[in-house]
Amino acid sequence: MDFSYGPEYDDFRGELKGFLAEHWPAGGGGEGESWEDMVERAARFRAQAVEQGYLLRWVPRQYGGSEQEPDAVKAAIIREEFHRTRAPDEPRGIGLMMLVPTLLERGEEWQKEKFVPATVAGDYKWCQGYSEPGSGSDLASLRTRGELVGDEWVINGQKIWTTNAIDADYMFCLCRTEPDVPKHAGISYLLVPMKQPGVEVRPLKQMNGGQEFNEIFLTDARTPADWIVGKRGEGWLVSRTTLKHERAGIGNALGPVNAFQGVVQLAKKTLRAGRPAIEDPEVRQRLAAIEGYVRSHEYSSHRQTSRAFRGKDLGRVSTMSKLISTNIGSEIAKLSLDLLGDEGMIDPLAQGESAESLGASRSWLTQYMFSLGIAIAGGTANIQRNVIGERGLGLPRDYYAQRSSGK
Amino acid sequence: MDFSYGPEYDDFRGELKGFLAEHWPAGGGGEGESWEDMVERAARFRAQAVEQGYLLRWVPRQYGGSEQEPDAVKAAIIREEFHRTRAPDEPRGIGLMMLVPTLLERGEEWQKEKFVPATVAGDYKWCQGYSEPGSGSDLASLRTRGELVGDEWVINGQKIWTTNAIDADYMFCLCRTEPDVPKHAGISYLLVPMKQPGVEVRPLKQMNGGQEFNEIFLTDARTPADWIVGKRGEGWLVSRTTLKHERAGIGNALGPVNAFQGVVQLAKKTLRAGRPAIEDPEVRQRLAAIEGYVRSHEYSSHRQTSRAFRGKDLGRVSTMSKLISTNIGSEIAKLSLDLLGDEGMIDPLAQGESAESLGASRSWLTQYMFSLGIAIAGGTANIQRNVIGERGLGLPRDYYAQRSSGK
Amino acid sequence: MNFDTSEEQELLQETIAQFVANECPATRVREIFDGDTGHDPAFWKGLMELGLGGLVVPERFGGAGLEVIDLALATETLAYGGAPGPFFAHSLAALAIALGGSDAQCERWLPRLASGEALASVAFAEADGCWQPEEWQLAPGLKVSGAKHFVPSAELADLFVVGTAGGGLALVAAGEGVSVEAYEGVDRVRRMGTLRLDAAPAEVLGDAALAARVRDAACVLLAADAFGTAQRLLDMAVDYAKQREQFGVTIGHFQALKHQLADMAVEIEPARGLYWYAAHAFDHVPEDSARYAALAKAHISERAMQLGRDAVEAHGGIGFTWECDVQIWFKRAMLDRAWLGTPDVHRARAADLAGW
Amino acid sequence: MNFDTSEEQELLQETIAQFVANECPATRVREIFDGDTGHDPAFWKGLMELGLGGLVVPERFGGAGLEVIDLALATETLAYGGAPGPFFAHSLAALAIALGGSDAQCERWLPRLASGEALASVAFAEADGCWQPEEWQLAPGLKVSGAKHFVPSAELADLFVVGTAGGGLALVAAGEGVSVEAYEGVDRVRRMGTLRLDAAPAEVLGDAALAARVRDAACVLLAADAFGTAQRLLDMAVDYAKQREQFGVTIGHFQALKHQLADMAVEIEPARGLYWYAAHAFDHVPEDSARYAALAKAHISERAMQLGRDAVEAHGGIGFTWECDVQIWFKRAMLDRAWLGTPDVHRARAADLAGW
Repeated sequence: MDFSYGPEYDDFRGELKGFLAEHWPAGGGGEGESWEDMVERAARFRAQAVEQGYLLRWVPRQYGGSEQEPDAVKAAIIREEFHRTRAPDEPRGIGLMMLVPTLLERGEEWQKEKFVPATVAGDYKWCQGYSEPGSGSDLASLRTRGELVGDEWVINGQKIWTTNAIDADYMFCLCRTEPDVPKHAGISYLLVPMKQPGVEVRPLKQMNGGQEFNEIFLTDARTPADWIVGKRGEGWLVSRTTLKHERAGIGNALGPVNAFQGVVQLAKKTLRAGRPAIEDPEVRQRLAAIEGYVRSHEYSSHRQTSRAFRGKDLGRVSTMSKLISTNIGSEIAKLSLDLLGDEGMIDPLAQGESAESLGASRSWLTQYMFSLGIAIAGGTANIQRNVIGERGLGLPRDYYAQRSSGK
Repeated sequence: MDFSYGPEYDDFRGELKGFLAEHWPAGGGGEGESWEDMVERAARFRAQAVEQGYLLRWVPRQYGGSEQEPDAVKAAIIREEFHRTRAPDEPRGIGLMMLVPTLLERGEEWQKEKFVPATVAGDYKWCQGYSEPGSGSDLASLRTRGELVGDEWVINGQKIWTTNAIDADYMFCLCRTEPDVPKHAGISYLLVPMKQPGVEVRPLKQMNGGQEFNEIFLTDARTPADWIVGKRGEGWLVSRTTLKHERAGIGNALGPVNAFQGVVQLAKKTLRAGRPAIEDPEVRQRLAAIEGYVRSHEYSSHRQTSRAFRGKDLGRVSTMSKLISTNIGSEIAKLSLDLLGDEGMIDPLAQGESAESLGASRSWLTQYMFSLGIAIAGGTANIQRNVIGERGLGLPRDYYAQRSSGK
Repeated sequence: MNFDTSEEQELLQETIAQFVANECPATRVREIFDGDTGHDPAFWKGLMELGLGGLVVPERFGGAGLEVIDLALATETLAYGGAPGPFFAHSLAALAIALGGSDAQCERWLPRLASGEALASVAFAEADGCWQPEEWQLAPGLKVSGAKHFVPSAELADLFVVGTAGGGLALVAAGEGVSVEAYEGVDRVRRMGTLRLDAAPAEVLGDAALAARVRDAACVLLAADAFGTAQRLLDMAVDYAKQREQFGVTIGHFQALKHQLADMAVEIEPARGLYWYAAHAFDHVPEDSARYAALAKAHISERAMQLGRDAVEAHGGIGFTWECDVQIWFKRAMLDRAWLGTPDVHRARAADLAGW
Repeated sequence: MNFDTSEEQELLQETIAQFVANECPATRVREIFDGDTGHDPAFWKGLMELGLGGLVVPERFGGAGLEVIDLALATETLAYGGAPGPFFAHSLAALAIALGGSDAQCERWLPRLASGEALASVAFAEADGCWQPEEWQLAPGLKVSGAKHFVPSAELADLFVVGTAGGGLALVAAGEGVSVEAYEGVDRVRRMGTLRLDAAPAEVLGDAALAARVRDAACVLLAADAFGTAQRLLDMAVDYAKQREQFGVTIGHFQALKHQLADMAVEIEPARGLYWYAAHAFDHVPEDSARYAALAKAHISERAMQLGRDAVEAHGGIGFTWECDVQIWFKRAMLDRAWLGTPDVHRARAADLAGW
């Protein structure tokens, strides 16, 4: 076991450090730099980083990437150094993470040329239209209809839980195009322009006051007949194409580790009976109990990364990352609420003098509620448990899910 | 709300106190009383208590009971005063609790005459033969066969989880007598003499070393043709006859309350870093958290008793008593293991000098493991959750259970 | 033994439930929640007309002369309905005066509080979570100065029962030397504010034992509120499981969810007995009064908060939206849990009071 | 970065697993469990022939010269197999000598421990749960007297590494002034006893830092043992769910049980990384060594114990019987949890070591 990267990668790291020192010096720009200047500078930096093979390593050059051999160690070094210097990483949008891999694997050549370079450059913004009201994990019950009328698909229905829909230029979505074919088999994967009269986006306010999600109402929305990825009725299959590059499918424990460090700070800052809460034996026990889970997840993730790099089987733990993170987030959130005490009664979005004193607590309160959203966002915990039980432990499939999917 | 019983019952309590003072003075016998003498004296006392209408109030006089009007308040007063003076209560055997009510409701007259008086007097001891290996909560899969050969049932099969089988004179059991009728409909309720060559009892040792349970092997065991309660094929129905008297179906929180008092004592007695564990803030938090559940259960049970007395609906909480007790027992057990510390490594059944020092801890360790047995004994927790979900909350029945029972 | 509600008490709960169902159904609760004041004057007027302003006010001062158990039962029912406004603080202030006020104080305030003509609140919390009478620092006197936080309905109140150093209470009327800075609480149907006193005229209320007694009553009422809140959260989750379909059946068919709902029910159902006994002990069993109040507040507010999390999860994505009513009761649970101190504070108190 | 086992390490684990499967399958474990000694001399001899007596003994003293990570991996595999006997204590004693012994001590003992010719154990616990070096009271010297409890395989050992006041260690050979009173532990495959020393000849072992270091190693090994134990408990529960039928299907079809098994897996699976890193830190990251050892011992032994309870429940009634093998690993988890102090002790230590 070894947490160093070995001499062969020292040069790589040295080159990367040199590149960053030159192109992203001292955390970025000078004082008083405008937002626009910063955005432009980041874009310039990204283009250079792609040119050098540090970003978009998994995207072919012809579509705007740097087309490098997959190398999990290089990927880890890049992540570390970019994180350390706060250099702009690959854009995190769903277009890059989900649509681009799908197009690269299953798209027509003209589709790749039209959509991939503009997406990786950040010029095309995407949202995802899978979920519908009344069909969460059950894609077989999808109701949004796409009908081929002349040389256009005419789409009617409703999507929900869409992030960034307001800014998006396009949506990749699943529609039922073959009404006579049952269940999964009647679904197609369509690309739909968002800026058209038939598409209405309505923000979904969350219980913590945030508005990350949207509903999308599709009323005779239109898209060209050939803006379909894969064949008619193959949409379900196409939608399951996932990112197969050096960073993919590997447990990442950064979130829980950071959240844990945060709650330790909160416990240091919070007073109980005049003394820091972190001196309270019960708080110490709870923190150490949570840290057991956090460090387990952290080093289990390192192990998975190492094994993925060497092409070794990740084992059943690979099905568990989401639920592990959710569980940790939930425990941290509950402890934070205990630490917040009175501040847990103030609306995190509230204004006013008393609200001012909230300071850092404000974000913890938002976080407390958001931890519930996280539990739900990655498929509810129960869906995760089905996956773990069935794929991880080899237990039989659910009766109803099996019946519904016709498999 | 009122924890007194009102003037109308003061006389009753006064009479009862007088009766106990006379017939069960000062906790019973004198020093050096032999076991046999004590048993005989208890039997005499019980007969007098029945005569006076204090015990077996729900059993007709002709069958050895005192045949009183149901009165939950009187029942509570009797329970309190008997408990206070440690007077012998009704025998706790499964024969009295389960067979007698069944015979009273569904037995032939000759069956009542033959079995009820001897059972309530403690002369006939019973065990129950419902569970089988491979059919826990699923009675439809019962495999023990009863075949009518001449004027006898010939029984072959195996029963499990039978308590007190070694001492029992008779067993009431479920056998499949109608092999061509599916599921529940082919089962009959038979009474079987235990002292015969075809019945072999084998103790089942538990993980805590106890041997409360037995397996029963039935190999051409025989019982008269008319030792059947209800008609052929009605056994499942007959087995569901339950005690319908003043003490029945009411939450009783005595067990958890006593266990909680015990763990408080353990925390007082146990030293941590030289000081009583109960001074440790974390232990205090855990105790108070458990007490929240214990007192909830205690007063919820008082409420149910009160409502049952007045014939009022008990509500969904009435489906929950077992799981509530199990949960509390489990939390108490876990805390006790933390308090035991090193003593949690010594076999509770061990002999020897070091084992001597265990003292009270010994029973806690047994209890720690036994808390698991309790969880299982009343039907596993998952069966309880089905009952709560379905009967308590009105949620749909389980697919597999429904299919199997044919309902 | 009859540890059960009387017919009168059941009638009280039914009457309130019916009134809330008619005058403040979930749609109306939602309007108040999304509005700016957390208060519905017409609904409040209706509650006062029902006599809920004076449940524990002696009859000779225009009240119903009932006990804390009755007030707690009313509180549960109102919480289940999501009732907005100052009921909790108003009732607690009235109770404080009824328990400890001089004849003059009672005569002056109780009839007006019972009728709803005046509205009262309680001002306990000082900075850094100092909620308990033993922790108060605000100096008593004929003129009082200082700040009290998390005062319910502070903007609306005509009268404040204010905690003072040494565990005393004082009556301070709105007006001279009194200002309020309201803020948005997480529970948008029960707004709070900071009460700032600057040489405000004050009268001493009751003797040295009163404040602790009022604190115990507050624990009981918060427990009752949390119980009603938790019941509503449970019922919402169960109802949703019976309606929402997935894979061609209602999701209540899925054993995992069914068992989670069963576990939720097991967590909260028996707690009814705990808050009942805590209220009963307040009224009739002095030696158990403080201890069971602390236990009930800690246990039930903790359960309600967890039930809120569980109910959100049981609703899936929709449970996390502002539009879904679950959040209204979820946030009610947050207030019940934090007001007067978090559960660990009251567990520690219960342990002390048990003599451990 | 390669945070993964090497080919050699995988081979080590495979070899041990194969050996246990052949020489000590569950049926044999059961015989030892039901027997009187908790020891299988032939199996032990086999382990020694495999070289497991000297994994961490330097090569010049006849060992394999490996690290604590290797010892921990071996420990996990042996625990999964339910291996009976003195492996844990013997290895820990050998490690103590290898880390801190003088040349003479090493030469005298390590070759014999590596070969299995001699058997060693560790004697730490004093009365009232005093496990940690800082708590020991037994006076050091050339003759030592006092009692040590919960000494593994005390009856079998030729040599004891004994903790002394001030956090020191001493070597005490069986013989003069040494007596053992064995008792039946809850884990019947790893018996323990009280070691009574009455002016027993002793040699000081190592410097003042050694005892704490050996304690940290013990934490890591107990964590590894608990991890292997928990894995076995999980696998037994999963296998049972795939075999046992109810209502015409295997019970693994029931979503509630499936989810419970999934939750059990989520509780334990990632902990492999924690014990690995604790072992790695012991070998290579001094600043993390004590802290991660404490964290791993606390976290994993707690998880294993809970997994034991869950596995019993997942088996239904049969899981509670003596005949069912679940109890063997359940009780193994009980020992891993209590030996060297319960999880709360090590959580408190981990908090202190974190500098909180």
